[in-house]
Parts: sequence; C-alpha cells; structure tokens
Amino acid sequence: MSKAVSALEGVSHNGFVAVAEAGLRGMITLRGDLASAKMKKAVKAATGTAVPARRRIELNGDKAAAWMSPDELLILVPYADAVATVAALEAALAGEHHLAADVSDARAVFTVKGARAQEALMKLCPVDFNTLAEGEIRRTRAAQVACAFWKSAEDEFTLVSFRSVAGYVMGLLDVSARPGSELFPA
Amino acid sequence: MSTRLQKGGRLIDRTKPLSFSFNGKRMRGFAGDTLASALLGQDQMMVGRSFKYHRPRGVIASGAEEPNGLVGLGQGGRFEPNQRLTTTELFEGAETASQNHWPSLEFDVGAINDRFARFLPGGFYYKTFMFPRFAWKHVFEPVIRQSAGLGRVPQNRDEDRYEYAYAFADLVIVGGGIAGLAAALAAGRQGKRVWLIEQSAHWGGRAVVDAVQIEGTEASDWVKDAVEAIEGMENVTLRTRTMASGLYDHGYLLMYERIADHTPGDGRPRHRLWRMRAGHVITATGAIERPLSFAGNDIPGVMLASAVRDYVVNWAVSPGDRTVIVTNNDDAYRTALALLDAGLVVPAIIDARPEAKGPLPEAARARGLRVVEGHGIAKVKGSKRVTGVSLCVQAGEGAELETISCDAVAMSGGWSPVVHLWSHCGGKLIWDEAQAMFRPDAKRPATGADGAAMVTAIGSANGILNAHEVLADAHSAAGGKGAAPGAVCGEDAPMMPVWIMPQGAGPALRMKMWLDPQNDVKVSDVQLAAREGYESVEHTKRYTTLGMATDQGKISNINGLAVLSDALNRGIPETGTTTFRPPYTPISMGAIAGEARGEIFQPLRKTPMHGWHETHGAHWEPVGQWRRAYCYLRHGEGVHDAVNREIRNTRNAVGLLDASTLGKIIVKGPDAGRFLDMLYTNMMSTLPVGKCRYGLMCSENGFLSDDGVVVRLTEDSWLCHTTTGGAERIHGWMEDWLQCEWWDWKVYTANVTEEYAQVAIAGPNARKLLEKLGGMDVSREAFPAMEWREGTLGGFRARIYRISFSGELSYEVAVPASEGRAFWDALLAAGEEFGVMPYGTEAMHIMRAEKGFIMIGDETDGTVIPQDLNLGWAISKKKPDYLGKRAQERSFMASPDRWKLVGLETLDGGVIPDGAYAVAEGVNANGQRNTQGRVTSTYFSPTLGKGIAMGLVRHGPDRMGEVLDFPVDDGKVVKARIVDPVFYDKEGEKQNV
Amino acid sequence: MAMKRYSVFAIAKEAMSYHQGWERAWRAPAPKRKYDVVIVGAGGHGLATAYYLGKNYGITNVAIIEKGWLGGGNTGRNTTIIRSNYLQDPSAAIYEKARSLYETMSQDLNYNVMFSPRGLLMLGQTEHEVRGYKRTVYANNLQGVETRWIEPAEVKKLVPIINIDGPRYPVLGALYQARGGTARHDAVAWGYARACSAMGMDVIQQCEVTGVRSEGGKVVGIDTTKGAIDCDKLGLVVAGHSSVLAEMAGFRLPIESLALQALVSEPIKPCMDVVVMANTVHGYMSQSDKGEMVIGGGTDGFNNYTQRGSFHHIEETVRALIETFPMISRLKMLRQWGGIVDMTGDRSPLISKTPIDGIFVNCGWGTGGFKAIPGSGWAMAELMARGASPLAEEFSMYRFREGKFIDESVAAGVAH
Amino acid sequence: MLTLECPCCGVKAEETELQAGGEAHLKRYGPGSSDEEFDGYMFSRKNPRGVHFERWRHAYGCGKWFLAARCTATLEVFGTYPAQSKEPPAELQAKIKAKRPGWEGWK
Repeated sequence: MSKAVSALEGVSHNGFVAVAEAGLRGMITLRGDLASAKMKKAVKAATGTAVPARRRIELNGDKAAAWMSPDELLILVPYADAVATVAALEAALAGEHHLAADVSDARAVFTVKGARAQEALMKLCPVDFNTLAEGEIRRTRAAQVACAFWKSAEDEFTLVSFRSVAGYVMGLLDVSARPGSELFPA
Repeated sequence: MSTRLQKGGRLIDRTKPLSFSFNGKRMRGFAGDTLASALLGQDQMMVGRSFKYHRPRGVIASGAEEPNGLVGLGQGGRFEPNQRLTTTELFEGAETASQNHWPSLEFDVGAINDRFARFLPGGFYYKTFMFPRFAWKHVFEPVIRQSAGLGRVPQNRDEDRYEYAYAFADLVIVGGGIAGLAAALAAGRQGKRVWLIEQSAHWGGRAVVDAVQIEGTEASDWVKDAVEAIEGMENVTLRTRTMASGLYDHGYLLMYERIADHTPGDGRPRHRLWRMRAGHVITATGAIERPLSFAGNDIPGVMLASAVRDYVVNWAVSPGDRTVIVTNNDDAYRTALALLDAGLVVPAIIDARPEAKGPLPEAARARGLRVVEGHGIAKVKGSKRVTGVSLCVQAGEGAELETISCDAVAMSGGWSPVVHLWSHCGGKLIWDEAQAMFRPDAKRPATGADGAAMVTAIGSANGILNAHEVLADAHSAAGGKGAAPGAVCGEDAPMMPVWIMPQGAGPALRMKMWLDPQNDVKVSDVQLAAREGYESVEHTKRYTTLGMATDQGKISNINGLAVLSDALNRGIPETGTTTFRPPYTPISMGAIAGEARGEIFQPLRKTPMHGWHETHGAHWEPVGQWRRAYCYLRHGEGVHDAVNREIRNTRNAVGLLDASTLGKIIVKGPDAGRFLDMLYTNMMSTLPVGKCRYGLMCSENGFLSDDGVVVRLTEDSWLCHTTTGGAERIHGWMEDWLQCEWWDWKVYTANVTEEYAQVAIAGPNARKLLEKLGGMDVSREAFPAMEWREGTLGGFRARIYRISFSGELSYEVAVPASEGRAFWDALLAAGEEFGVMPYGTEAMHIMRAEKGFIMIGDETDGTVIPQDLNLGWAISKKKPDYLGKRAQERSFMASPDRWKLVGLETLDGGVIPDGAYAVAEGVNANGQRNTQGRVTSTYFSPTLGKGIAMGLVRHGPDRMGEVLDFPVDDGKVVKARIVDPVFYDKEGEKQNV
Repeated sequence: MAMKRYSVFAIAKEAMSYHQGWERAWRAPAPKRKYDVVIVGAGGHGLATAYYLGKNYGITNVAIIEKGWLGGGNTGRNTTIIRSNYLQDPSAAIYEKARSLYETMSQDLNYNVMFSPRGLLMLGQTEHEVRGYKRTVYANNLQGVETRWIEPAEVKKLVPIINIDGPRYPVLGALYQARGGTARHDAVAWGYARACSAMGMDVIQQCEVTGVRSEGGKVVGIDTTKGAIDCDKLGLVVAGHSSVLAEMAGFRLPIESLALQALVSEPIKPCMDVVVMANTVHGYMSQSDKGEMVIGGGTDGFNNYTQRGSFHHIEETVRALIETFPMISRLKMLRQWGGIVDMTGDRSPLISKTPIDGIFVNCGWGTGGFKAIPGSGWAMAELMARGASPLAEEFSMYRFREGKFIDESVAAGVAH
Repeated sequence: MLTLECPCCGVKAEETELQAGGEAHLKRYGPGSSDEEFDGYMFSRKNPRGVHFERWRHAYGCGKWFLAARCTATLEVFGTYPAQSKEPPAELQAKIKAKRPGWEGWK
C-alpha cells in the first residue's frame, strides 16, 4: 500500500559508515509466558524460530523473534504480514494470558553499515560492544531516546527507535558517522 | 632576553616554521611548539596581568599547572578566552591576545591597584564597602567586577562541533610518562583490555628531558620502543591529547580528547568527551614542581626550574641569558646543567640547604658553577622583567648581602604528586615528611561498586621521584611478571622543606611573596587569615581566594597550606588539604554538551502529520517533547485571529485536530478490569465492550494526575487514552504497580501511542465528511456517542471513537501511523466541500472551556483533587479502594473550605488575566492579602463574543452570582461574577445530533 | 565581648602596621557543660537561628556545634541566589522576610556579605511556564513581593548574551524580581559567626554529635566528640544529615538526602549582570564578582551522602544553557562540586517542633536554602524562644499527615 | 555514576539507563489505615547513611523494576534482586552483614 510511508521515507547519509532508514517493518509486541508450549508454537508459526533466550534475537530471513524482557518478545515480519500475524498469534495463544499488539507503525528502523559501524553507535549508546554476544539484541539508549539494536549482518547493525523521534535518531547517526570523526585509527 | 637557541629542541621541527600573532604582532615559531615556547622564543616574557593587582605576569611553568600564561585565542565563532599557553599547541595563523588589562599589556590603568596593595589585603572587601547601603551594588561592585574577570567574552555562536563516546576497559592508565608506559607494557602483556592516555601530544613525560637511562639506552629511545611495542598489542588503546578530567563513582572516568584544537576548522569534532567505564584506574600523572616563596617571586622571568629545563631541551628556547637557580633540592641542579649544555650562563645556584654535597651539586661545581649554600633570595629586582636578585642568609631575616644580575630565575621548592584523580572519588592522602609532600595513602583508596579499591597511583604520582623506583612501582602495580625495566638516574640528596625565604622574613617581605600569582594571594594574606580565625584550610582558601584561580592551585596549594600550618603552629597533616574537584584542568563547555546542539539538542517528537503542519503555517507549541500546532497562520494573520477563525469554522462547519500525541495504552488480562478500577477513580470493569468512558487518575497522594477516555476493546482488554506527554508516565505508573505491588495479578500492558495517527473530526459537518469517505456506518442510530467502531474508512484501516472534547458532533479516528499523512490528506480533500479546516491546540482549549471541560495542567496543577473540580460523578462510591482514595480522606483534603471549580464572567465582558487571584478581606498573620480563589483558564470566546473563565473559589459552587475582585496589573481590579462553568450548549444538543 | 568594627578606616589604620593588628573574627572556645540552647549545625541556618535568638530574644547562652568547619556544608556550596518570587503564601512570606533581611545584613552584621540585588529572571519558555509565572506575579503582588512579568525585548535588554529566539525553546518573557540577586555565601556564615561570637555565644567547630539525650520525652542534652553538653532546647539545623540526627533523637523525618551539583566556568569579563533561571531546561546561571559563570541544575534521583553527584546532570545542565546562552560553549568548566540536600515530600522546608519536647528541626530546604537563611533563622529563633512563629506555622513536619502541602513545583519545574 | 546489574535481563546498566524509584519493601496503606500509617508509607521514608534498599527501573532496557541494596555513604552495591521480593534475599543479607558488621538489618 503506497499510502503507508515510514517516518523518514528512507533517507540515508554516507559518512565513515552508511546510515539509512530501512523502511517499514512488521513488528508485534508479544507478551505472555515465554516458557509455555503454546507460546513456542505460536512463535514458531509466526517467525519459524524458537522463542529466543534472554537477550537473544532469533533471525530467520525477513522474520525474527527478539527477547525484550522476561515476559515480552518482539516479533518481526514483513510489514504487509503484520496484521495477519497478530491474528494468528491471537488464535494460537487463545485461552492463555497474553497480549499481542501491532506496533509496526510505532517504530522506525535504521541500518548502520560499514566496517566501523560500531564506532558510530559507541558515540550514542552506553554499551560495551566487547561484551555484546553474537545474536544479542541490546535495548538501551541512543543519546536521549530509547532504542534497541542487533548485529544484522557482518559490518551491519539494525537499530529500532520510536517513530516520533526518527528524525532525531537520524540526526544523531548522521553526525556520529561524519568523516574525520572515526574513533580509532585505521 | 628569552630566545630560540640555534640547536636542539626535541619536539620542534625547524623545517616547518609557523607564523602567528600576539596582540596583533606577527611572530614565528615551529611545528611542535606550544604557544608558550613560541612566545618565549620571540622574547615575549610578559604575557598578561594578574587578577587583583594587575601586576605583570610571565610564563612560570611548561604544563597544565601554569597559572599566568592565559590568552584569548582565535576569532569570531572560534574565539576562546583563557587558553593556557603552555598546553596549547602552536598552529599556523594562531591569533592570540593577552588579557586583563586596559588599554594595553604594557600600560594598564588597573595596575593602580598594585600601588594600593597594602590597603587591599586578603578578604579586605568583607570589611568595607558597606556604606551607604546602595553603594555595594551601584558603586563598589561594578568597579570590582570590571577589574576582575579575566578573558574577553566570546560573542559568537560556537562554530565547532563536539561529541561523546562511550568506552569500557579493564584498566585505564592515566599518564604517558615512563611510569604509565611501563604499566601499560606489563598490563598489556597479560591480555587485559587497557587504555593508556596522555594529556599532551607526546609520550615520555619528564624522564626524556632529564636524560635518564633506561634499560641501557636513552629514555627517549626506550619510550619510542615502548610505544611501538604497545601499539603492537591489540588489547591496548593508546591515545595522546587525552586528559582524564575526573574520576567519578563506579569507575566512571571522564576523558577529554582534544582532537582538533591544533587543526582548527578541519571539519573534525574539536573535542571528544570519552565516558569511560574503567574496571580499575592507574594514575601515572606525575608530579608538579613547587615554587619558592621569596619577595618578588612573581616578576616575569621567575620560573619553575623544571620548566626552564623543558624549554631548553624540548623547544630549544632559553628563558634567559643569565639564569640564577634557587632551590631546596638537588633536582634543580639538572636545570643548571642543562643550561650549561645549551651554552647559557648560570651566575649562581642558591641552595637553601646548609649543605649541598650530593652528586648533582658536585657535578655542578665540577663544571665551575658557583653554589651558594644556606642562602636564599631576599628580593627579586625588576618589574616587568627580572633584572637581578639579592642574596640573603636563609636562616636570617632577609638582609641583602649581594646582588646578582640576571634575567631569569629558576626556582624549585620540591615536588607535589598529582593526586587529583586519586582524590576525586574519595581517595585519601598521607603527608610524607621526608619529601614534604602529600601522596596517596594506598590503604585508603577510592572504592568502586564492589567496595574494592578502584584506583592505584604509581610513579611520581605516588610520591616516588627516582626513575628506577618509578619503573619498579609501575611494573608491580600493573601486575607485571619478571623484572621491571631498570633505570640509571643518579641519587638525589634529601631536600629540605622551605616554605618562606628567608626563614625570618618580616611583614614587608612577606607582602611581596606570592603564593598564587594569578589571584594575587601572598604569604601575608594567608597569615592574616590564620590570625583572624579562618583556621580551616577551606576558610583560608575562600577568604584569600588562594588556589581558586584557573590553575586551581596546582603550584600554590601546598605552599599556602604550609604557611597556614606554620601560622597556626600545627603540623601540615593536621591542617589537612582542600578537596580536589574535577576537572583536572578546565574542559570546554562545548565538550560537556557533546553532540546535543541545534537540531539534535533534544529529541523533537513528530506526529505523522508534522510535515503538513509545518508547510501550512503551524505556530508551534512545545508539549513535552512533542511539537503541536497551536494554530495555523494564514497569510498576514495574527495568532488571535487564526484561533478565532479555527473555532468559528469548527463550530459552524468542520475542523480537524491532529490528536496523535494522545497516549494510548492497551491493558489486557483476566485482572485488567480490577486493575483499572484501582487506577481510575471511577469504575472501568463495568464498561461494556464497544463503549467509551471518561476516566480520572490520581497519584497515591490524592492529586489529579491524568485523564482520558477509556475504551473497552474486548472482554479482557481496554485501551486507555492519556494526555499528551502523559503516555510514558502513565504507562510507567501502570507497570510500577503491576510489577512491584500486584505482581500476582494477570495483566499485561502495551504502550501503543505511536502506532496510530489520530484525528479529531469535529463540527456540524463531521458526519457528512466521514460519510463521504465511506466504508463505515457513522449515523446517529448505528453509532451513538461514547461508543467505538472498527472498520475500513475511505480505504483506511480505522478505529473510530465517537467522543467530543469540543462540544460538537465529533469523531476521533485512529489509523496506522504510517498511513496518517495519507489519511489527513484524504480528509482535507473530501472535506473541502464541507468547509474543512484544521484547528490547533488553542482552539481546542477554548472550545473545551466554552463547554466547561477541565484540562489537566490548567485546572490542575498538582495541588488539585477531583473533588475540587466537581468531578464527584467520576469518583466511584462503591469501590473500597483506588490509588489516591486514602490520601483524599486526610483532613485538609476532605475540608469543605477547599477552593472549587466555577465559571467566571467579567462584568464588562472582557477577559480576566490568566492566573489572577480573587481577594478576600484583610491580611494573614504574615501581612499577606487574603485570597479566596484564582483563575485557572481564561479566554476570549469567539463563539459567545465575550470573555469566559474557569476558576477555583472557596465555596464557589454555593456562591453563584456573587461578584469577586481580581486585582490585576497597575492597581486595576477586574470584577467577575461566579457562574456555571458550562458556557455553551448546556444541554449538549450539538454533540448529540 | 565587643567586636572591633570593620570599616575602611580600620583597614587604613591596619595597613600602616602590615595588618598585624586584626583580631579573630570569632573565638574558638571549648564547650561548656551546659547551655540554654544548643544549635547543631554551624551553617547559615544554624548560625542565623543563634543570631536571632540573641538579637531578638536576648538568649545568648547558646552553643553552635559544628562537625566540620563553619559554613562548610551547603552554605558554602550553593550558587548564592536570593529571591522570594514564590507562589504559595507561606513560602513567599519566609523567603521575602529573608530577602529583606539580606538587604541590610552587611550593616547589621558589620560584615560585607556583598548582597547584590542585581535582579533575577525566571524565563518563560513554554506557554505552560508563562501561565505559571504570570500567576506567580499576581500572587506576589498580594503577598507584598515585588515582581513583574517582562516581555522578551526587556529580557534581551537585561541579558544581552541570551538567545531569545530559540528555536527549540524561545524566550517568551520572564518573571522578573528586580530586588533578587546574589550574596557572598561564605561571608554570610562568617558574618553571623562573628556576630554570634561577639554576643558571647560559643561556635564550636570540629565537634561531632554522637548522641541526643532525652528523658521522659524531653530533651536533656547531646553527646559529642568534645564531651557531653546539656541544654534546655536543642535545634537541629544540619541540612543533608537531618535524618541521621533525627534518628539519634529517636524520630523519623519526612526527608531524603540527595546530591545536588553546581559548577563554575573560568572567569571572564562582566557579561551578565542579572541572575537567570531557565526551569524548562533545568539550568540557572549568574556571573560572580570574580567573573566566573556560576551554574546549577537539578538533583540526582537517589539517596546519597557522598557529596558527589552524577556527571550526566552536569551535561544536561550545560547543554541546556548553551541552547539559551550560545556563547558559553566557548568557555571552560573550571570546577564542579556537589552537596547533599534534604528533600521533603512537597519540596518545602520543615521548621518544626518534633515528637521530643524541646527539640526543634530546621531542614528540608532542598535546593533553595541559601536564599532563606536570615528568614529561616528568624522564624526558627521565634519558634524556639516563643513556641510558635507565624512564619514557621505552615512548615510543620506534621503537615503531610493532614495533606496540607506547600507545593512550589506548581509554577516551575524546579525550585532553587 | 552508578552501574547496577538488572536481575531481569542481566545487563550491567549504567545510571542513565535506569530510573530511581525510592525506598524498597514499602507496605502500601490504603483506605482504613490510620493517618500515621499512611503518612509513614507516603512520606517518612528511610534515609540511612549506610545500607539502603531501593527500587530501580531498567527504564532504557527491559523496562522492569528491580531492587538494589546499596550503601549511601560509599555507593557500594551489595546486590540486586527481583522487585517481587517480600524481603532481601537471605544470602544478600548475609553478604551485607559480613561487609558491614554494625548493620542492624533491613527492617
């Protein structure tokens, strides 16, 4: 549907790393008992992955399941699939205390790409990247707003923020990636 | 004169000459120079004026401890006052100007203070300037302010940018001298994550100047090799031009990197503030040489002995042709020898010790130098430049025995470890009697999150001055395996504490002995403070301003403390030190603010329709971090006119309000109803599916905190609307109770505020507009007020709530945020024939006031309870408990005398000023006029053509028709009548069509 | 014990003898066994309490006990702002009393405390704030506090270095108190100490209280590191450590101890003659006589007795002030420090009787105690001497029980 | 500048990711309680110079509240534990007792 547009309509900047708004992504907040059999089944059906362990994100192509808190997951699917996935989750979890909410339109997604991607994020997030495990999603702060990020490919991080502050986050990433401000020598 | 030597200079590159200016005069230096070395190389000894007496000031030191050498640097958006000459690297085209004088450095009117110095002792202003009373503010203070201050005021917006960076390390070693390098080698080999930082642009510290031999080679070669070896370790990060500015709790180390100070305008950030979290910190920050206190020790040309050595060795600059050395220790002899090596003249070494027979004095004698033992300087001759010194017996009262002509004096009073970082977070010090210094007490370090020591001091920062021992200390502190690197450096004979020179100097001499040359604090001032009972070191410091200058007393504190202790006749450790506070040296405000300026100063939250508002004349109003349109200005229109136009249009046709900022929280689960009954004052569990209900939330302290429409979505889920800016707060509030109090209740919440773009479509034509979009039955019969429907509206996935905050027929439509802009455009297009027009927050405010609806933040201010607003109908009597209920039972809250909500109408139809108070008879016990009410909202109503207001009035609802007096500006009194707060459409006919 | 008067003539006279003739500003006595009144805490509030006990009620058999050095707590750590433009009647009354006493303090104490009514502005940077301040002006006019609302052009005239155009938070006007300003904080403590000492009171420094003794619900005395001291009445005036002392006495106060920080820039030539507070962005700034820009911000959120705050608050404050005063970006922070402030549930102070007969507390001044010092001392002295004080009436520690708060956050985000 | 380990997600979070929430283990008093009880619950909070138990929210992380035992005089952190605890875990109490022998217990 062309009338659905992401917050920044895909704007990008090239500095010592490339930063870009990644467009719309289907996202569902799913709260419930993460250990239940129904939950495992529901997540499997939605993303093809297992329920992620603490602080993990399970990636499967354009779908993923991320651990957000002890009773909350973030389910990622293509934007067009979000409504149907919510319905499927609701059905799968019927009879069990849970909450599934479509938050696809409440978020903005960014990619930070390049060998020094980490250096741009180090300026914004109080995170020790040395302790960031492979497949870990880290919920934290980018300067003055909440965000979450994970390593989505070799030399690439995907970062999610709230939609209303997309412009602010892009401004941060842009200025953090400006050539000449690399943190470490080549 | 001071001059550039023909040979030498470890740090300068003679193939790269640079030009710069000082007070408009063109000057030349070399790459590798500091501003100080470059100025001295051009015989510019006098560089500024002191703070209080405006005395001539020259460079004293060669590093961060420099108190005098401060200039204004740069122009326009890159001008900065108070730049320290000794730590600022020279760059091509640098424009510098001296400070604190008028009209010129050479001739300064303010220097008249110096002539009256005798009448201006420490703390003199506390004793005078008291009469007449107005005179302090209007006569004395302006004069003092003008004469004080230092640098010129920057006028322009900063052209540079700054940034933060987070870093984490097992160990941070602060200081890149041989101690820091040895520690980094040792720690690096263990595989720890190590950072080694150095404030200057160069590694090696003092040892390279002092010609120490390490591991059989020159210190400078050893340093080069060590740096190379460390650079080869992947686990060690090396960084120059990076100063540890402060150590804070839990190993938080603030590191100030000066990236582009020496390459201004090259596009890089000027400074970077590293927010380092260190597992442990090793301070290898070295030591600072102390001056000696003798009369005239502030005259330009009197310098620290180590600094003189630095200028000769590092920058090939001789501070003078004839340099007299005055000392109480052996180290200063190294300066004498370095001067000799450079072909300069040392007329005498004046040593206060009765005997100087160590290897260094002997070496000096062997080279033909005159060593005068047991003597001191009685007086320095000269005013803007040293011309000579007179000798006296140190043990005496200062009788002048002989005058030696010279143009520089190199002084050394011993060394003080740099203990700032050690102390910032609570590390304690002990007094080392033999070396006359405070050094870190390893038994009482600053402790970290785990309660264990988080700092270790090594090398001369730990009070160890011998290079060989420094290396051993560094190696072992860093857990080094095997033998430490060894050094050959010679043994220094013991020093002798000398706090004033000569020992028995009388008051006249003591008034000429400077302790703090920038702030003009002298030995006599400290003694006066002691005499007057300012016995605590903090009292003395504050009374005299000792150590409060831009150098924060790096060279003056210990000397001042010793003088104070002596005056109080007690030991130095009993007197104690002042507190060391961050930063170690001043850091730029720009760096402290980081990247947060301009567009990214703070997050600006935007709704999906923000872009439309921006291009259609939105007059913005910040609401929390959101920006909402207050009104939309059309060409040539004023704010007031725009608001009235928007209201009239909404009342007569149809208006659109971007209501996306309203909070939206889903509350779901078997216990959700029970939970909402606790959260809201009214009953939410009984709300039927498909319906909406207005609800109030109170704090546990009873005050009204938020309101909004609650929607029953399904049997076990509700959607709670909050105020703009209330979403995060209320969501957090819900989670707080669910996680911490009622954790066995089965309830989940989700904040879906930003998932939806929400538009209020209000006005007589609202239904027509929605019908035109089509897809959902919005008729009166199918869709009554206070209900909601879900469906597809004009092709948009929509949820519609039939709620009204304007009193008009109104629908609030929520669509996915990503489609919000398209939906808004569709409404405007479809609504054209119905006269659609967006309205802003002010129109919304006025329309709700016309209807007598309260507004959180207007009628409430954190002191108002729902009962005050006659909202009893929204407070359930049936519920045994809700948050805030117990609080509202307290005597003052249950009192019938509370001010209650009423409408107010002025007798003349005008608008009562906002916030005005209604007066009552008489005054209270404190003589304040009694009051009986106040205005909470007040507007001109374009609908009614007159002023309307709401307010809180004592017993208000029982006093309908009474007239109150509201004193306003200029002694005027507005008279207003108490009326029903519903001004418009009391029967609600318009919204129920 | 008449004290030698300070004046320009005295200085001239002393100058002839190299200032060797000045006497001690205050004596350093050993504690006596018993006093009529003991005040714990020789900060501004404690010393002022003692001073007015002597001056207004003739009670001079008084000791002021201090753990460290006098004036070394929050009196010596604040940003020296003096104002009385408070919204609520009880606050306006006591702060205006204090402000008016500051007007004549130098003459009253014969010690120049450098009270400088340079004018104080609280910037209105949102519509909401503007409304709050306009309301305050109306309240102040009825309370006898001279304030007025000024428009942006006048703000710019008073503060040429300000950026009134925003863009994020344009200056929409300001609440202006022309007779607000600053004073030299140390001098206030020193001047009171000197005056108390001259009245025969004992200022006892380096003396820590280790216990509070009471019998049958009535105070008897205190134990200290310099021995036991008996008293008929005891005033606890120990900002930051009020809870610790109250616990010794056996009751609990509605107080939490939080860190508050401040900083100064390097000195520059005069560029701002007034005090400016920007509450929307949580920062305030004035320029000292030395030329330093004196800057303060908000408190930490957690209990803390270390006198060290968290650096991110400094960052937030500086960021905000650069937005309002762009030129300070090119200044440097010279020094930062912290103090421990005690906060009550409504952020207003306690001047109150306590559950123990004869023990009185004066605390809870939060971030704004300095400006209150003389008024606070005046009211506390009256309460201690007469058992009641109109100025202190509403500041009872029991007000929370009744739900009778004095909430100043109504008009402004923070109070200083 | 505190760091606290969130027991819910295991992140060693720094202060700027956290929100402080005041005294822990408060008992809520609602309707039916005395004025003294309610006042004690709302306002007369513990404010010790030393061992203190308090609430924190991992606001910029997993969003969960948790409890921490901390020394207000040194800022040493003894441990963190779930918000759903009626009292500090026994082993944490033992650890504190070992480190602060004079400590009088959490009540």
